[in-house]
Amino acid sequence: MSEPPTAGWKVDESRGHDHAGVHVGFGSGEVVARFEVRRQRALDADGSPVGDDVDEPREVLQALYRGMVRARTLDARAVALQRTGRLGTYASCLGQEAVGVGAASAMEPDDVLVPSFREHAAQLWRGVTPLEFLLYWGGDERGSDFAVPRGDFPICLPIASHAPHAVGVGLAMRLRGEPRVAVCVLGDGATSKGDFAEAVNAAGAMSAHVLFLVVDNGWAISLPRARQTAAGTLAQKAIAAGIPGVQVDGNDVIAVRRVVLQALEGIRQGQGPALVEALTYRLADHTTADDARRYRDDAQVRAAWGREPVHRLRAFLAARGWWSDADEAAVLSACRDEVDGAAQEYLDTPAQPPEAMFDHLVARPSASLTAQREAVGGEGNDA
Amino acid sequence: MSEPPTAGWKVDESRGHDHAGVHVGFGSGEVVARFEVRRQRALDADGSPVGDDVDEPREVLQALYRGMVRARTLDARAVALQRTGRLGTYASCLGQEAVGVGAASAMEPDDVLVPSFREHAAQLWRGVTPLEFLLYWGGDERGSDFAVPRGDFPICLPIASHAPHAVGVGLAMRLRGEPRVAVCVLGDGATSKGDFAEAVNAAGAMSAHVLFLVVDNGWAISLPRARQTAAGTLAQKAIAAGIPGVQVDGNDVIAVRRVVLQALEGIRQGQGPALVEALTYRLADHTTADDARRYRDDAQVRAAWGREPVHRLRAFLAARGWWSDADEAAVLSACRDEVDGAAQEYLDTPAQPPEAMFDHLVARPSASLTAQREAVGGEGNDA
Amino acid sequence: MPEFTMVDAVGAALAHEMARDPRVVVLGEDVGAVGGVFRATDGLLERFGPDRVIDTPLAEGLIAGMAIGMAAEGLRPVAEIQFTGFLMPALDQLANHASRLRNRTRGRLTCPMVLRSPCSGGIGALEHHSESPEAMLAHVPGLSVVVPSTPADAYRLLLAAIRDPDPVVVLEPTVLYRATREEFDDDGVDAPLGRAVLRRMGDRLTLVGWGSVMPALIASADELALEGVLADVLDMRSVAPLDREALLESVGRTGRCVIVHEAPLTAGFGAEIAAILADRGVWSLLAPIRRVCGYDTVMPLARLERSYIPDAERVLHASREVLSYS
Amino acid sequence: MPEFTMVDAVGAALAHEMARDPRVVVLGEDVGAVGGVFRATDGLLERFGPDRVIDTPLAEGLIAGMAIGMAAEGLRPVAEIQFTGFLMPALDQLANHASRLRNRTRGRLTCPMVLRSPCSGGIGALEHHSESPEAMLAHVPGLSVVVPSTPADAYRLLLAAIRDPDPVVVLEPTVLYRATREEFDDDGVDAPLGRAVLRRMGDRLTLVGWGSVMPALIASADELALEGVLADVLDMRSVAPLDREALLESVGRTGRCVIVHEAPLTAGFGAEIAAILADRGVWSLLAPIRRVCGYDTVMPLARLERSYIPDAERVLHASREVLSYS
Ligand SMILES: Cc1ncc(C[n+]2csc(CCOP(=O)(O)OP(=O)(O)O)c2C)c(N)n1
Ligand SMILES: Cc1ncc(C[n+]2csc(CCOP(=O)(O)OP(=O)(O)O)c2C)c(N)n1
Ligand SMILES: [Mg+2]
Ligand SMILES: [Mg+2]
Repeated sequence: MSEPPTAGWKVDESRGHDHAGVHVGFGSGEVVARFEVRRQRALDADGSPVGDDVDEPREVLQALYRGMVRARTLDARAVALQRTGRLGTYASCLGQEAVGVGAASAMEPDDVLVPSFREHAAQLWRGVTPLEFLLYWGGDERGSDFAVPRGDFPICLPIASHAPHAVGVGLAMRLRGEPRVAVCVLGDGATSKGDFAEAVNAAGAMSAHVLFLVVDNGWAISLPRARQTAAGTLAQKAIAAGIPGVQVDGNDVIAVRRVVLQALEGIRQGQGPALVEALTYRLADHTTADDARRYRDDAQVRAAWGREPVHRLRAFLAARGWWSDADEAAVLSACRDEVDGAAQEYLDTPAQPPEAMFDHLVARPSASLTAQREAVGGEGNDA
Repeated sequence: MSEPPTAGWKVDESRGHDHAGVHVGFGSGEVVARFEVRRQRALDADGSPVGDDVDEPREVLQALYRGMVRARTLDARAVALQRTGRLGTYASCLGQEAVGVGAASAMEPDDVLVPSFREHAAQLWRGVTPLEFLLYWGGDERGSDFAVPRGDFPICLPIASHAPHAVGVGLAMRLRGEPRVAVCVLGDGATSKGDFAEAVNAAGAMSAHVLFLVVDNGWAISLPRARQTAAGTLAQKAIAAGIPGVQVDGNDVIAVRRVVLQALEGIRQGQGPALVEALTYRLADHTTADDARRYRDDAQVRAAWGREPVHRLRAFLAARGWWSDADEAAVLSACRDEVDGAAQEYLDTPAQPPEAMFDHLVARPSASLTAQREAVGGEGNDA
Repeated sequence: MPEFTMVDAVGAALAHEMARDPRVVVLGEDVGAVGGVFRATDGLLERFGPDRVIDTPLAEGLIAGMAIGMAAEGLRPVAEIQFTGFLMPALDQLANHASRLRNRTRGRLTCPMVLRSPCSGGIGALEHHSESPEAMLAHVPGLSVVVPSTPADAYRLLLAAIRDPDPVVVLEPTVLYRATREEFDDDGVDAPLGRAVLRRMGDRLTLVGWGSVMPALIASADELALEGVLADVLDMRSVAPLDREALLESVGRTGRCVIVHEAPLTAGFGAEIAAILADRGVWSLLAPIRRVCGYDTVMPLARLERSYIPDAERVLHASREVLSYS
Repeated sequence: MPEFTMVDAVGAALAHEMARDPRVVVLGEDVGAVGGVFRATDGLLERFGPDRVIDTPLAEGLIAGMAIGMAAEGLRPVAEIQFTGFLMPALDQLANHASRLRNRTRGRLTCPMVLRSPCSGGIGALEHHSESPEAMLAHVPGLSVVVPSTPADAYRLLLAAIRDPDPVVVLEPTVLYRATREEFDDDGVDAPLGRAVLRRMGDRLTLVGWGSVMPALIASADELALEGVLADVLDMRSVAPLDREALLESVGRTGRCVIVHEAPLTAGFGAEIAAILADRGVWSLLAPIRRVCGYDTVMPLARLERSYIPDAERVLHASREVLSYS
């Protein structure tokens, strides 16, 4: 990501800091507050450890790897189904698997995921089945009736409008004294929307149990991150709300998991909400309805492939001697089998009957609604 | 105002800064951005200069003083008119005169003021007449048809919803290459609203010619500033948008004028938008419909009277020998005369005829609208 | 029996239900220490504490959205929007989430929340403090919209709203908050949503309305009665769900209908009433259906407000017109 | 003569007016390099540059609010909301500011802005991509609301909207964007707002609609014609202002009316049409007024979408019902 822009800011380099100048606003006067934004990582793009030692157990790391491969496999199948007319418009998570898997692996089952629409990797890890996933993207409401993360929120399409929900969930948790957390995932584009700012601020003011996980994948459809905001980092959005914010390399599943674990720990202990910005890249088109070549250079995409998360973790595992070609083949074929089965089941699942559109609107339908239900089920009479 | 809260933040005091710890978020990792918020002032609460010398000319300072007294005189009259049933619900600006006068005195006539609802002092300085002012608060739309600041926006009651207008105005200025600026004034409560964050962010991303002037008067009706947000300053809201922000003592008209002049200068030169937080205090009830004793201590109000802006500047002027008791008497009686005249004219102004409610809805009324206009003007027929 | 103004009745219903059901929480701007700008939540903070009476930051979209999250998580939030003029930023949450959460998840998550908001004009307030947005809300599938016109209804319908398993918006006419007192027991008995009530029984004309205009309708009926014309006065009380049966029954008897509301005429909820009559009730009509509504312009500021709001004079004028058909 | 799809026509109108009037600017999400998600603004960035084709950050309330500021400051902004499902956050700006600025300042400041948004269903899109909010918008005094159903109308009405001195919302049915091609000259001639057009002329029935359902209405009329029943097909084109005269004239001739729209039935704009007929047109009615609309539930996801949207079958069913009265 680019460095913070300096237009309008007076940047004070005189203090000899190593990494970044101090943005001092303008005017003179005493300093009343100082802030730093840090970026955390564990592996470099080639999978070599940076900084702290990697001491996560082998099983954990292998599970993270499998989670990413599983998400990528299902994702590719969804794209293929769409391309062949058997799925609706679909938003691929290609390249962003580490954010979802890293975050979800740090959550407890009774935490609540409040996702946007590209958090497939996190949803799958939490227990949403590939069948539910395909049903949803295939245009069937039953896909959001998750059998397992019963308390998780469904996909939210209106950008950032789920952020206030997470505050409500996280406030309920705080009011009842529960050490649970709502994890709200949103994109870089979402940070421009008022709901996001309202939610982050209110979570801070009311000490709601919420972690805001901002997935900066460089693009909001065709708008590059740098034109979404003049802010140099999205982690600094937290400063406006008076809550802690940190950046993490979002293609580094170990770093994501660590930082989310740490954030959740603080929130559970009542330290108030936090914000994590995960830096990643949308390797795919925005959705299957998009053609990203209209607005971005292939060179940028190629460079991003060099930083993608799956290869990176595999390189690390292999270097440790924790991953063989046989392991890889086994994981790939297990994922393929699971996805094949789910795809077939999806294709075999008949649509709900038309009346189903009335079945869950309200618990106590009015007479008029019941009449409409009968009409749609019958000969097309109108109410 | 209180210091930034530290819950959730790791505050690093180890670097030996003088004034404020560094809020470092959480986690480890390299520092990618650093920010400082400064607070500017010129006079202390007793009117003694602090820091830089006060070199504003005598006439300027006297004019600022007269502007504040004029606003306070009209304000008191408006409250009195309301109490005697001759004006609607009214929001007093008592104690906040320095923000309005300081900021307005720094603006050019062809800048555009985009006010909230308590910026009487600024509006009056810009040329809104006391009669227009009373008409508006008396429930007459003609009060917003300002004869003089023709391009200024009318009062905006839905909190923060005018901030996007200011961005549009300021973007138009930038697109046309004009060295003009839109000055958007809002309260501390307004900073919690999404429109504010959207506007500040977009102004930064699009380099609109906007100054956001946040009037932190300690309260949003009954909600104290500290519960509106966990942010220690409101100036740091600018950091989320990547634009410069600064605090100023909002009871110090000289400091306000200076900081706004400086900010406007930068914006005119194309450096992008900026945000100024002016720290002041709402000495009055929220509106005439409010009873602030229900939620705040008298002691706090009494203490705030010790910092109020009019006394402060008068003390400074008197100490310089630039203000005599005769000057004071002259100003008071001139203001009283002007306000007496305006109040009488207001009371003598008949309401618009009922049909007037249709006269400015659209330039080209539909037949149905015209029929409704005739009905309301006639015998009460319905369209 | 105790006497209540409408605003007292709202407070009493909240207190009753908070005492009965620990899941009920009240949230909004200034609902705590100051007891709401109209004092509807007065005393609740002292009685139930800051974990159940929650002052929020200033953000209506957030308030509605938070309530959704709280409701889905098992609480029973009762959110206040300070004035209906500030409801628009909450509409996205109501229309795109609150009313859809059950449907979207096939019943897995639900949204038993209430959103209260003082509505309508007549108190000479500032701009945006006098709006009547019931038609917009009623157009949102899955949302119930209640507009009480008496203290007892405010009490009993609010209780029903809180107990309803789905989202309900309650619009409370500020002009009626302290207009009258009514005796009833604070007994926690609710009144079912979606049932109209006949305030006057007649035979030659049906006057239909809800909320702020009800006193004008009753005054009109009483005036007509002096002239020997008896009118039904039907207080719909809830526009969604709508009591179509009561409407069709009444106009079926009287053959004439004047619909009254304060919101602008065009695409106001009165149109829906007329449309139902023009379909199911058309054969009973003896006269055109007239609507007496706010005009299709911005409600003027205080000085001209009275010229905008439908009053008995306008209702009587329209009534006499429709009565002239026989 | 060149041929245009509706989406081409929108682009052509924008290009024409931008070339003619330097005050016109286009703004919204992804309107620039990618040319809008439906390509309505394709090529404008190359031709007019980034100062007149402005990609905004992701914030609909901001987009509408910015347009107000730009309009008041003398520009002629044409803002795009990417899908009507994301319009709600902009409604506050439309209802509380855009439509009121002229009135509030007694004409000192005005708001000549256009807000375009792709609307309605039928393309199997995701949730929130298929909404039809015209009734809510039409309820806002001071706002014009246009819903074209043909390429030429999309072109000429958009030109009129841009040239209108007050705010206009243009809802563009996505299902019609590429449904047909129409020949017309890119001559910059606008069509006045508030005028309906008769697509078919008949005598026994009036089918009234706008936007996405027009093909179903025309198909129904053609089907009925085969059976010897000639129906008026009235395309309102703009719901605000509404062409009451054309409506009353048609139903005055035919005596029967079926109103069709895709938005939910209750408090949909069809109610306003029925209400006008139940007042001014009541004596010409030979049959109940039927509405064929979206049901009062959430539009289902893609798999059941077709069961929700009114189609010719449902229109014919209702038509035959009203024709059974004589
Ligand atoms: C409120 C709203 N406006 C517009 C859209 C259309 N839209 C869908 S995704 C998107 C971009 C989102 O960008 P970002 O938040 O960065 O998420 P990403 O797509 O990169 O995952 C837009 C504009 C929407 N879904 N919701
Ligand atoms: C959107 C909106 N919500 C609520 C209100 C009611 N209200 C009027 S002023 C106010 C508090 C504003 O606080 P602040 O922004 O600090 O301004 P101040 O009153 O202190 O000048 C509230 C809640 C409103 N006018 N607009
Ligand atoms: Mg993105
Ligand atoms: Mg304040």
